[in-house]
Amino acid sequence: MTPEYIVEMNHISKHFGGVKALQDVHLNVKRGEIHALIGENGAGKSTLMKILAGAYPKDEGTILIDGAEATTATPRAMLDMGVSVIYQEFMLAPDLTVAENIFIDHMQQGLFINWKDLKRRAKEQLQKIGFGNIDPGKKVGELSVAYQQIVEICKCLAKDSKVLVFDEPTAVLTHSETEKLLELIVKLKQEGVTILYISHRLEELFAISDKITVLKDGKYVDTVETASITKEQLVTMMVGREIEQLFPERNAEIGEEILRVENLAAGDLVEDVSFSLRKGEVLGFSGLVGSGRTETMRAIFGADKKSSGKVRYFGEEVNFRSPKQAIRKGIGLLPEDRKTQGLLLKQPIRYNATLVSRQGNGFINHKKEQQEVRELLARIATKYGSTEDNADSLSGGNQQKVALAKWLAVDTKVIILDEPTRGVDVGAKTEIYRIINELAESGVGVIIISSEMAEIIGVCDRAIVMREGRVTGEVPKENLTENHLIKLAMGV
Amino acid sequence: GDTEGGGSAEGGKDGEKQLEVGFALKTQDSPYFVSLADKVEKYAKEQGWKVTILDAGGDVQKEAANMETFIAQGKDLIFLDAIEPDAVVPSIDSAAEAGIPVINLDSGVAEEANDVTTVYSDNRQNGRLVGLEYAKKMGDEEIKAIVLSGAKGNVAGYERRTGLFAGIIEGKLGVSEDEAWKLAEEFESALSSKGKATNEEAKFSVVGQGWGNWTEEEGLKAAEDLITANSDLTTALGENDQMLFGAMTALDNAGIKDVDIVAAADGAVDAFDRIKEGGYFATGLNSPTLVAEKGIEIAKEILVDGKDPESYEEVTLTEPAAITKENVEEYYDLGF
Amino acid sequence: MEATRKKFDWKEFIINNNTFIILLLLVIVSAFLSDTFLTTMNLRNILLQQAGPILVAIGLLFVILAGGIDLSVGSIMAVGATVSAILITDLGMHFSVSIGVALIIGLAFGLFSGILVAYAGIQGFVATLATMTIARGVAFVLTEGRPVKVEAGTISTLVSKDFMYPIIWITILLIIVFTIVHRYTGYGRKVIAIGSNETALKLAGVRTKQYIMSTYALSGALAALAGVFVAARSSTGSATVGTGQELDAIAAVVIGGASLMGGRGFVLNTVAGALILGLIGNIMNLMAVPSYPQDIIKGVIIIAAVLLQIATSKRDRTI
Amino acid sequence: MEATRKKFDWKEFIINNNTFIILLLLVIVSAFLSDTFLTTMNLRNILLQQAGPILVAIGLLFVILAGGIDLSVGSIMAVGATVSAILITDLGMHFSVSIGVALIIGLAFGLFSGILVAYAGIQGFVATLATMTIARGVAFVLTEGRPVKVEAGTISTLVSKDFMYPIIWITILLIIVFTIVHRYTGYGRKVIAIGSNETALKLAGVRTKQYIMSTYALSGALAALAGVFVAARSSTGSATVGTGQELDAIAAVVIGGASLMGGRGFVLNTVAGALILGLIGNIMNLMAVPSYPQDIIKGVIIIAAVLLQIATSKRDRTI
Ligand SMILES: Nc1ncnc2c1ncn2[C@@H]1O[C@H](COP(=O)(O)OP(=O)(O)OP(=O)(O)O)[C@@H](O)[C@H]1O
Ligand SMILES: Nc1ncnc2c1ncn2[C@@H]1O[C@H](COP(=O)(O)OP(=O)(O)OP(=O)(O)O)[C@@H](O)[C@H]1O
Ligand SMILES: [Mg+2]
Ligand SMILES: [Mg+2]
Repeated sequence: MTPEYIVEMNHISKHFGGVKALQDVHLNVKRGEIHALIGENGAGKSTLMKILAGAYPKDEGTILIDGAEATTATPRAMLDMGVSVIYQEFMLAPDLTVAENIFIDHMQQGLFINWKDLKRRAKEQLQKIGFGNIDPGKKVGELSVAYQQIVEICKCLAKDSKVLVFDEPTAVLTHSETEKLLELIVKLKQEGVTILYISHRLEELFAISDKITVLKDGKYVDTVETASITKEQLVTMMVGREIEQLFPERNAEIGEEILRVENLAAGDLVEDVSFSLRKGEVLGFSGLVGSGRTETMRAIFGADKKSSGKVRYFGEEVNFRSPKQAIRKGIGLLPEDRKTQGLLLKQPIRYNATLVSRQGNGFINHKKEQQEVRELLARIATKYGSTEDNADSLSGGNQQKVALAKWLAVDTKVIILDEPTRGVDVGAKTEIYRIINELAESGVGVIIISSEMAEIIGVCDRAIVMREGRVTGEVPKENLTENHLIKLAMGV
Repeated sequence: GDTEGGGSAEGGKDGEKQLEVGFALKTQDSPYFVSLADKVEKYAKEQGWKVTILDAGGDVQKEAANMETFIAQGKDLIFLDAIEPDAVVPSIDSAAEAGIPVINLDSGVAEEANDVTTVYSDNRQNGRLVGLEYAKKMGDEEIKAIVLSGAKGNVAGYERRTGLFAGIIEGKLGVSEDEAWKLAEEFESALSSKGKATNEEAKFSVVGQGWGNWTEEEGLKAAEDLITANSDLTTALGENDQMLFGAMTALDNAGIKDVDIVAAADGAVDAFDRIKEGGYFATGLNSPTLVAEKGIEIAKEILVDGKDPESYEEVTLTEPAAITKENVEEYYDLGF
Repeated sequence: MEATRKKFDWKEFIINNNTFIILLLLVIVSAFLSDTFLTTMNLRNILLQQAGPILVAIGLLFVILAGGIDLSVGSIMAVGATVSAILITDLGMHFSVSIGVALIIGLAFGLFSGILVAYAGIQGFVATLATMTIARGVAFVLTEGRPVKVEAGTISTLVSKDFMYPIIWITILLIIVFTIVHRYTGYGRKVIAIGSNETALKLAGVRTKQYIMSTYALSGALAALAGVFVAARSSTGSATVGTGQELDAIAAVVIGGASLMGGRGFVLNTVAGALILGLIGNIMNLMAVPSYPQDIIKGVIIIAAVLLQIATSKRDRTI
Repeated sequence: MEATRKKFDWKEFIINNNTFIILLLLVIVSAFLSDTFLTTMNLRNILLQQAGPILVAIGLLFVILAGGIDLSVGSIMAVGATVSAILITDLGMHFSVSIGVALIIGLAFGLFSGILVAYAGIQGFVATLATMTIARGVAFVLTEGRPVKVEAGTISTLVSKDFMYPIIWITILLIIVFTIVHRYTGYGRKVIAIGSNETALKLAGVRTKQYIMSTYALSGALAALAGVFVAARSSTGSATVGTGQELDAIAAVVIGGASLMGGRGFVLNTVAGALILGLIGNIMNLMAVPSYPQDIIKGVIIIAAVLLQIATSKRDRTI
């Protein structure tokens, strides 16, 4: 007789030092269902999944897979029991090829690797999920973040698992890729695979999931049928209060032009970009992954070399050769990948928050700095233990807030936010939007790069759409619709 | 007895105080030094003394630390085989200040050091004597040599090769010893700045210098390269025996015959055997046995017989000698 | 201003002070093993012997904090020792001037490595390996391979009893200065930050290359000063000074709990690390451990010290 | 089966083969500088001299690929040399058996480091620094500081002309074997993957600790073999063999284009790196470059080679 649940996690507890990441959590998943897991940043979703995968040892509780208790919970043992996880942080070896990464633990069939065969098998796997255009012989480190995510997914699919866990797989994907992935997940379900799905994008959950389990502050809240609940109810369960408006109102006065970019070209990708930004304006940048938005902004900011074009700042032509010069003039940039570019993960939160404001080499008053950082973080409602804890002890959303905090500590006139809410929960998202509004209201010109169209539509006064390194359109507030943006992004 | 290895100098309860001596040795990475340490230990024990040996591993700082340890422990006398003649002076002086006589073994130290004496086989004279013998053998023939040196910056090595050059030049030109030393130093200086040196009149040239780190294997490697570049050489000069053994292998491998092997100073039994067989021209006598014997003898005079440490000459030389086929039997037992 | 009074947390205390605890243990054990260990003379000797190594380790700590490594310190010590000696002996300079020049030359060698690493993009290990070779060569060329004797009463003033052993005081002063630089200045903060995530710092507008370069320069200058100390102690400038010191210095930094990946390490712990290594040598000497087994024992003690480090700072197992 | 014919991409070619191009340049320059350079005798000497260093560098490459570092190789060479010599001389073993035992002991030392790194969590630099000290001590204790002379016709068979210089053939064979291991076996790829992202492998269920440990063991065994080669060449087992070889080996790996961060490097390029270093020494000896400046020149050439490496593989500037 087959047991009712394929995954049964009971009374799971886990702490990291003083942090109780999970307390007496349950998760019961039926065979063949798509089961979503939801909760604020830091609610413990990833931790729970890592325990399921054997990556973290649990303090307490039991795990049953298909009725059999998992006694030795190592990654190997859990893989053997049929559980595969697509992690939130990519788990790929950048120096190896796509093919090797996909078959990382079973590269060779005989004594030696047959490269041709390996690549062929990888190609097949990629084609199966609709990404036959990825070259299996290319090194993973040379792929875009989105494609890396695809490889990560492919790697887990190649294992023929019974249970597949997706931890925020769409955070780095754009619209069309997300669609493809969701289709694939539904197809997998039809093939009898059980799916555990984590995402902060509620519409995805409603589109595919059968059941939703909600976690809050490391505790189990409830498991509900997706069909029996509304978005609003779900958010309330998650956040513990009602969120009236995801996109708060803004009363910013749009003033004079402060930044004008003319015919900018940079790197291999950015060819001809022109736009302007006004005081108090929130300007969105939409487009597919790899459309060159990040590179455009980096070139303006002085992080990459411009090859041609002009940047005018308050009417004066500027050519920043380093971020330092841009920052001196009052421009800030929040990079898209907080882990590799935004934060000092192994240093205290305090150091991170003062990374920009502390430019001098003089003496530091630690007490005073602690006080300043506490006030700063309170302003943006950051959840943390102590200013002296390392940044990597924070959940994703709070990490993002700390990364943003460093720009709030200085006077900026233009701030560029690259995917500011990637991997951030709804509650924290509204708070970030509130911060953006405050910035705009105080006269800062804000640029937001976002792959979430809802966000562009909800937050921006105007949007620029890019495609293959060029601007394909400029959309005023009144015309901002998904349809319009997609058309411009795809070039149809 | 918890005095094992401790600092206590007390012997038996009523018995006489057991004398303690320390030996600060420069290194223990080659047979000469191993043998010197063994001999000093052996002879001192025969006197009923307690001996402690500390090895600096070729590091000047460590040597100073070793000396300081002995001083702190209040040894009755210190033997010292110094790495550098000048660097060790402050250590010797502080020993003297603490009333501990220092006898230098094997390596000379700067004159101003407040030591008892230095017992050694004179590297310079050993080199010179060997050089003279070799010049005598070669007569008017041209000498085209390579030289295998020990370690860069090593003073004993410098003295040995300069001694060899002096002896060869003196023998070939028939100049005075002083004159020869002057010419030898010029010769050495040219070698170190240009990599080659020639004394036209003496028909003596060194076509390359290699560094063999005092060992056979590195001597082999250095010699291989030098031999390749100069297959018409007549002579392999060296600062010790081991490196020249390596050179002999290299010559063998290259099929080059009739190259004279000339060591400035050393005295390995192995070298003596080869001298007997005729495959090795000469080596200078640098016998750890002689040095240890003489050193212990002086120590006994001071510690037991109460002789005034100030009464000794600056240096007490063991007999320098060029050991060739003619006299090798005579010295054979002094080998190591 | 937090009002809560916490109970004294022993575990936390041990974790934060494990290097010092290891040092203390070693001192206690040494005192038991040898009567001479705790004599004033022996303790003074240890300080005089370790002054140089401590400075070298501190300089290296800054390089390591910023995510680099410096193998050239031993050779730069030789440059410091020979340059200071030659300037006094051959050019008749006052010893204080000669020390200044030696420091500047040490700094220049450090800068050279720093430029190679920060601006030319050579890995620190290789850049400083090259500098190591070059600096040693320079020391040999300068002295023509022969130690340079310095007149008494000049550079030896640095170790003179009459002046209360200046090198000890200089070292203590520098330890205090660099503790403050590390903990209480923006410079120290940035060096640590670079070692944690250089990209993030660049994007925050910091010219990280300058800072990286500066750590090598600092390390070079301190190494040269350590070389001067050696010259002062022996009144001789020799090109063989500091051979192998780079490895001891790195070991000191690591025993002090720093991470070779950068971003983590403390000045006082590094000092303790250097002293631990120094003590190991000292006590084995006092006990007259034969020299060959000394190496073996030293290796074992290094492992033991680092294992104790790890054991007392163990965090939760994560993958 | 792709039908498109690409135009030959020179830039790509240079980028992919820069180490070999540097080696070739050096050969050409050397041939011009010295008449004797291209003689059979000299080339054979170079091969005989470099056989050991090449093997050491290959072993080290695997450690470095997996993200580690091994400073103990020089000392393990000494263990290999002395053990093989002593077993023949004192125990009368057949030389082939003695070599086998030497390899196993070298492997054991490597395993020791490997366990410290992989299981005890000690940083590779420090663990192998300790092993380095211990292994050197063991070599000295074994020989009591005196080189052990081995009877002719035993171990020297390895370099015998009559058997066409076996060590050259052994080395070539091992180069081929390890090229295949690196490129065509799951073992090689996993080692690279570990250096690239260890966590990823762990989560994929790979026992990364075993692999990490194995690289140190491999490095130890190859270092011991290199030590045997040295013993064979001089018919002597000496405890001073291999002093400083670790730094040369690391330099060889880096000149061969590998990253000390792990995950990137090739066997043949490492071999080329070792040969480049060997050639520098050889040509300076042939030309009788004065000894003291030799160090300086060597340092400068290392920098030049690495700069050329970097220049020919430069990607776009990014922060
Ligand atoms: N390795 C770790 N060390 C210390 N604390 C950790 C670690 N991993 C997670 N935590 C903490 O455990 C809690 C749960 O984190 P987890 O990553 O599971 O949250 P999450 O629900 O996945 O959040 P997000 O939506 O931001 O991904 C957080 O407070 C986090 O700071
Ligand atoms: N460091 C890098 N190494 C290799 N390729 C890169 C790198 N950074 C960007 N790229 C490539 O350049 C292209 C443009 O990237 P960019 O980040 O500018 O696009 P984007 O429109 O901002 O997209 P995204 O939504 O991914 O941020 C991508 O296809 C990516 O593959
Ligand atoms: Mg998560
Ligand atoms: Mg982007």
